[in-house]
Amino acid sequence: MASFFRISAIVNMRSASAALALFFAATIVFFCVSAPRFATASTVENLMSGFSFVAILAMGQAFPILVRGIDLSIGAIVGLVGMIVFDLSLIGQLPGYLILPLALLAGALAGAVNGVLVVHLRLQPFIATLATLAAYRGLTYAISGRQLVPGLTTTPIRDPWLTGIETYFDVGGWLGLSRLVNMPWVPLSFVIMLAVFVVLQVLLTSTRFGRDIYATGGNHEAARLAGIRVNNVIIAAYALAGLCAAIAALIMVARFTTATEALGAGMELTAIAAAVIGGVSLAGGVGAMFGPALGAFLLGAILIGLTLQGVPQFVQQIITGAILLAAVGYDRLLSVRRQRRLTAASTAAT
Amino acid sequence: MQEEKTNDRRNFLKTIALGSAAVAGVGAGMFSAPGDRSLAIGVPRARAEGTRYKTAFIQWQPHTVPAAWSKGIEEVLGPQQVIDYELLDGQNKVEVQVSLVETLISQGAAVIFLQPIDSVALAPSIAKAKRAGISVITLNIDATEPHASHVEMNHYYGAMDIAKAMGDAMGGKGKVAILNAPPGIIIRDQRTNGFVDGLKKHHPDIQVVADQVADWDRKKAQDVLNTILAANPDLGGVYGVNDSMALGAVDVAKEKGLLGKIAIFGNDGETAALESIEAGELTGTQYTDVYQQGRLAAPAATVLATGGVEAGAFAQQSRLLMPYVIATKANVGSIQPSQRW
Amino acid sequence: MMISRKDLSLLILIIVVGTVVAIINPRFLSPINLSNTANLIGLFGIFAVAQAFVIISGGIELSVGSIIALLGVLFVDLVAAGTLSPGVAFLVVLALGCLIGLLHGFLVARVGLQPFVVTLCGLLIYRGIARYYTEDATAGFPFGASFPTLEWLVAGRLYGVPHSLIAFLLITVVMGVVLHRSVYGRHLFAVGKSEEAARYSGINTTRVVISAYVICCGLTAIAAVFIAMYTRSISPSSHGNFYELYAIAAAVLGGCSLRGGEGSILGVVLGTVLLQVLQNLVNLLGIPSSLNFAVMGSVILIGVLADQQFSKRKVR
Amino acid sequence: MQQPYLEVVGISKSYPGVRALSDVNFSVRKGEVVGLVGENGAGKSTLMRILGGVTEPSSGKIILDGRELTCLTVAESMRGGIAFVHQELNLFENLTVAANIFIGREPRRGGVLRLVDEGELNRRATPLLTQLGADFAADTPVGALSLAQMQLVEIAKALSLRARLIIMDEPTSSLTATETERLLAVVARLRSEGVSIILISHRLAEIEHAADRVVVLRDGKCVGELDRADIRAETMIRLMIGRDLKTLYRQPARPPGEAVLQLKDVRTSYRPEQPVSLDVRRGEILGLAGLVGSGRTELARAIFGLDPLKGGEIRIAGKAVAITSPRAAIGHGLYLIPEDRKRSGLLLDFPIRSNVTLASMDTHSRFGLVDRHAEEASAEEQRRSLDIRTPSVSVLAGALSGGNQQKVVLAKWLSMAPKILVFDEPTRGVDVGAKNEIYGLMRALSDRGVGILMISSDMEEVIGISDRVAVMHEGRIAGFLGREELSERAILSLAVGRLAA
Repeated sequence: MASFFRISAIVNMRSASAALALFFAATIVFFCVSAPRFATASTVENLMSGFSFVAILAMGQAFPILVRGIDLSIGAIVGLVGMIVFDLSLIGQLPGYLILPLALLAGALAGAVNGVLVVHLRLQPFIATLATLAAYRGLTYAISGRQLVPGLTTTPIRDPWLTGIETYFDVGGWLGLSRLVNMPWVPLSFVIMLAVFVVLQVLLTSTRFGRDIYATGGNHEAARLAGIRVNNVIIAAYALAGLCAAIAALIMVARFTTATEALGAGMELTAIAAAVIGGVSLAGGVGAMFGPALGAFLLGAILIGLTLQGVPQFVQQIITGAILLAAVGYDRLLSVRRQRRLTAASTAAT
Repeated sequence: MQEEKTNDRRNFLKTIALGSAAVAGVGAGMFSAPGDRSLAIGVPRARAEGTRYKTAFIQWQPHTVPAAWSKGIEEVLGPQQVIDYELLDGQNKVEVQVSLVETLISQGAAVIFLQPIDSVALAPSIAKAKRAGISVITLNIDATEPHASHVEMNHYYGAMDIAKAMGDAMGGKGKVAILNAPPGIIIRDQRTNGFVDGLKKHHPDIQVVADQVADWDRKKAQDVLNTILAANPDLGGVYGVNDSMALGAVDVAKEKGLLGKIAIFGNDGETAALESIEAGELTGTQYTDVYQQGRLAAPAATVLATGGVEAGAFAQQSRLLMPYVIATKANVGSIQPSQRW
Repeated sequence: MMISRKDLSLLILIIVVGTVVAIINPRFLSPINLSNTANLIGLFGIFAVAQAFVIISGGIELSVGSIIALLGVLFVDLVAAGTLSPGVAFLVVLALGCLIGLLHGFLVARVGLQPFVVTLCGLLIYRGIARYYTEDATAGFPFGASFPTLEWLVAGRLYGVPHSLIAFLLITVVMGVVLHRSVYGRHLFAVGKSEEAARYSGINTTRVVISAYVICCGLTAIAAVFIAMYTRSISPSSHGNFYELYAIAAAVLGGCSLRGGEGSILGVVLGTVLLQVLQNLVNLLGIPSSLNFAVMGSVILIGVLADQQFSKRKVR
Repeated sequence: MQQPYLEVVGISKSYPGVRALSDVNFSVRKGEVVGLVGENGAGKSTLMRILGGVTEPSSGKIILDGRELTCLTVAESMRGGIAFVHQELNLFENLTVAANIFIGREPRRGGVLRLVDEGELNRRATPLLTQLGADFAADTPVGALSLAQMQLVEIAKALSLRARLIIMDEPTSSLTATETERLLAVVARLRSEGVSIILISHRLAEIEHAADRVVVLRDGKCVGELDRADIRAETMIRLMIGRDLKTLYRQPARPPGEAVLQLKDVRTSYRPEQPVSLDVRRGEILGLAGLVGSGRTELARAIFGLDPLKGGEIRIAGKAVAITSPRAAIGHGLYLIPEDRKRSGLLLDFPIRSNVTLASMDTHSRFGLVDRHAEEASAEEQRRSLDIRTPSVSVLAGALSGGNQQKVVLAKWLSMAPKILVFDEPTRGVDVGAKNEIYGLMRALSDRGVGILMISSDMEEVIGISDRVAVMHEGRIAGFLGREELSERAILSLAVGRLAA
């Protein structure tokens, strides 16, 4: 847990992400107190292994939202990439180290198609990605190896390159801490999530491309006037979302040792909820990687906490909806207060 | 401007203070349960007096059949004060079922009942549960990873008998349609292959003209059957891979006045199906006493949880095929109300 | 209701797809199949028209599916348990629907939250409440308990024409007048097209937007009752899933632009008919029903692209 | 005299029907501050757009730092060291000050990673800010700055381009006195460092203070250049107004009646500390003149109920009324013809007849249903009376010319019974022919007893139409001018904040 707060210390804490970290901590404390056996090493382990890929998806979803768009199709891209990996591995018999790059490429390509639809065909992001949601999910069923080759329905993927993603490291043991306290084992998927977080956070906050993303989202017209190739930035944003969906798909396929036709169904809504709770404003141009990642783990903590408390999960649906509404309300409050402060400041100045 | 800066810093400090409290809380929890890890060494857990055993059933999604199993299990486990039982919802998503299995492992559950959404996807989680010394009992849908025991309805042979009964009702000839489960589930293949092999064996000249997915859902079955009927109005028989889909077929037949002309068979034998048979609408179904299935699965759990017998001790995964009855108008009366779920 | 060029092209598309289906399987035109498709058109049409009102106001309503689950479960439970007579239960459910619409409208128009997020929360919360209400059990009519009048009224047939279609046609006429003939309709189009110009012309934009959501959720409540009676047993966790996507697809095909201010009731009706005919095509061609998702997606894409080319030509 | 850094020779530019610039000669030497003054529509912004490479001149040539060019592209203008500080700032509120200054030209590090060197960025931005005396750090988000601070960021951005010529368009319009002084100090400092500046401003006092030379434009022609010695407000005003004002004025049919609209110490949310009081009498056209940013549109918005009133009282026909929304204002017979026709006056995708009846639905409907015939009849009647040139009233408003669109906005209100009409820049972007027709309509309306308040920045229009003129300066009424004392000089001197001459 300490690692979360070390990372957040580096990122300059704006009031939105501070409030989220505060809320996350409060939720953890609440469940530690009320849910039996929540405060155990294995809960942390479950949170890491069960929700790292959700965090990656939420971080990916942030990019289209940052450029004033939305991507409803990342759940379907997860399913599609999962099925591609299944087919390449069990039907194509390709070695794992070849499949990994191909899978990432497929995800990025599927994302880029969304970008092209939005930019060149000038479709509204909601409609474009709604159409590709349906199309990619249909494609997943169409190319499903389990239906094409009936024998495969019960054969798991064994390629070490693919299943290797599901390994755990006894970090506690290495650091010699496990003698003092019962440390959780850290899954590789969590490490991948951290790596994706660092790369995307750096990409977003300290590279030219990141600056262009914020500029395009913040003031589309001014960005074009400042010579930024706005169309390419938008396509890249959707491609990044597709890439993150591919990474998430690889983690899930390793976790289940197979790919199902309905893999990732409904995850786009969770990713959007996590991103918005994480302070990514739907108006574009505001938000970073720390918020969506923490938002995903917040939703995970709630699901696990409720289950340990014996509360039926559909209560989790209600709570997620309520938190999302609160986060948006808070975001609105912030912008209204800033507006009032701005006008007050300018009149006071004259 | 200055006011803005301090506001950020105050927020930041508050977060650190609360955050450390949370870490402390989690840390304390870790201290309190070092004993947890000793299981891996294989020594059976010392049963201190008064400890309770946690068991849970992860269904694929709320539905009449899993609800009935749960009732059966509860009937057996309930009176034993020592065991806590809980019904969990897999939300029809493999990632949710996997996450729930891991949560139960961290809860130190003794036995997990599982109706896997996908036989392969849940295998790694079952392996993990076994490593944690937890026995897994699967219901109706087996998993590729060997585990404590599997209690299932007799899908294959049951389906063969359905085919035979349906063929008899249709006079040995005509066209038949199958309302099937979504792909990727073992019992879809068992129940479909059983039915098709049954037709080949008993009624070779009955022809299967349609096999459409209706996602276990009554409304979906209504839509799918409507279009199949449009293509083959002279349909003689409909086989619903579960009762919900069969009852959907009954709705359509009733609406189109074809009740007498089409033989409709379901599978599972839930109360609504039995009543429909009594009302002369549904021709028949493979009835399994699902309460009984729950009741049979439960004692295995108790033994595994309290009796100190390790799941690993079993040489080979035990399988229990439930007895079944092809219930038709003739013998449906023999199923007692207490057996109806 | 003059037919705009856009609706005309939609009608032609329906006829073309219809003939293709009829050629592949002549019995597509058989009375049984037509009346069944008509029934589905009736059910889906009601909440597609509902969705159109919100889209024309410039917003979007994602919680249609969850409202159908919640109000469906409530209606069935109230009637089955006999606590309320069907008529009163219907009014209660209708009032609840309007209340939900009022809440959404207030959050969007007064508080200024984005419709996408408000209704996304609705989607999560209402389905959660529906499942909480029935503790996840399937709400259904006890077998044999019959409500002849209710069943006849809702699921019966008048000279072979399903009552749901008749109700839908009635609603279409009324809503067509409200949208295209009434003062409120004119104001709704104005607010959808340019909220500022409407406000400068003295239109109470907040009230117009709020009433769009009230109408939408009220009509959805009516649809919920029809669908509940049609399926007779509702499992809250899956009942009504993705219905909002059907509604949006039908509205977009019918010429409604998500930027607001455009669309016609006739267009939405034709959009719904096209979707159901395509559904038929998918089932008849033996395309696994899981693939009709892909067909719907590509249809939305083609519909929107055609609309763009169409409007581009108009501008030049 | 060393060779001028920029020289413009014989530049002219004509748009269909309008000759914006004709044969302008103009030069700027290194380290020289040139003031550019002229009335609205005198061609200042067209000249600047040519220098910025945004539009091409119809004829003439530009000599930039010795290189002769017939026209400039945006890139050439930037490379040539010309930088702009526009009046409407286009900055990125979600980025920091430093990020805004170096957008598109971020210093790099981290080799192939192409990381933005945040430290270097701030290090380069800070001296620019200190040079301008900015009181905020380089890493503050622009969203948290005031309007004046944002303007300093725009200037810093120009400096970062190592601009040798900075063109400032109305830089002080929304600055306080202290901020204006600091800006002028910056201009002086830049001048001493050899940077040439073109300063466009209505505030002649600032031009007097800062400019080495002044060029006066009128009707697209260069009517005079003043050297340092004889730069004085009077001479500038005299040159600016030497136009032959067509006497358009038409006497009102009857002397103005009782006050129809009375504002008593009204305070707008834009300038809550400035009370405004004025009366509009029945049958009178009261012109409301003033510089850009003097608060006239904000006053109109407050009267029409678009912004909450921060104080004071509005009385219509003698009775105090509470106007909390446009609907309330319309209820009392007070209608606004807005400044931005396309965005807030009309629905471009609606046919003319729907626009005409948009605000008067209750009189054009029966039992809540739109009465298509009544709508058509009203639209036809307005089409005839206002002579809107359109084949039919079903044509979409978007397809009409500027003048006809304005007439449709007018028709929207005239199909109801106006007591008071507030016009905001009634003839902006309207061809000369339609202008006169609109003036005729306004006169006819006032003769029918309607009180008209007309906000206008077009001097010819204010003098040519108004029976009485109120001049606003920095949010308050600087003075009233009756028909007799009405002159461009009088209006201008009030507008620039000096007591009536």
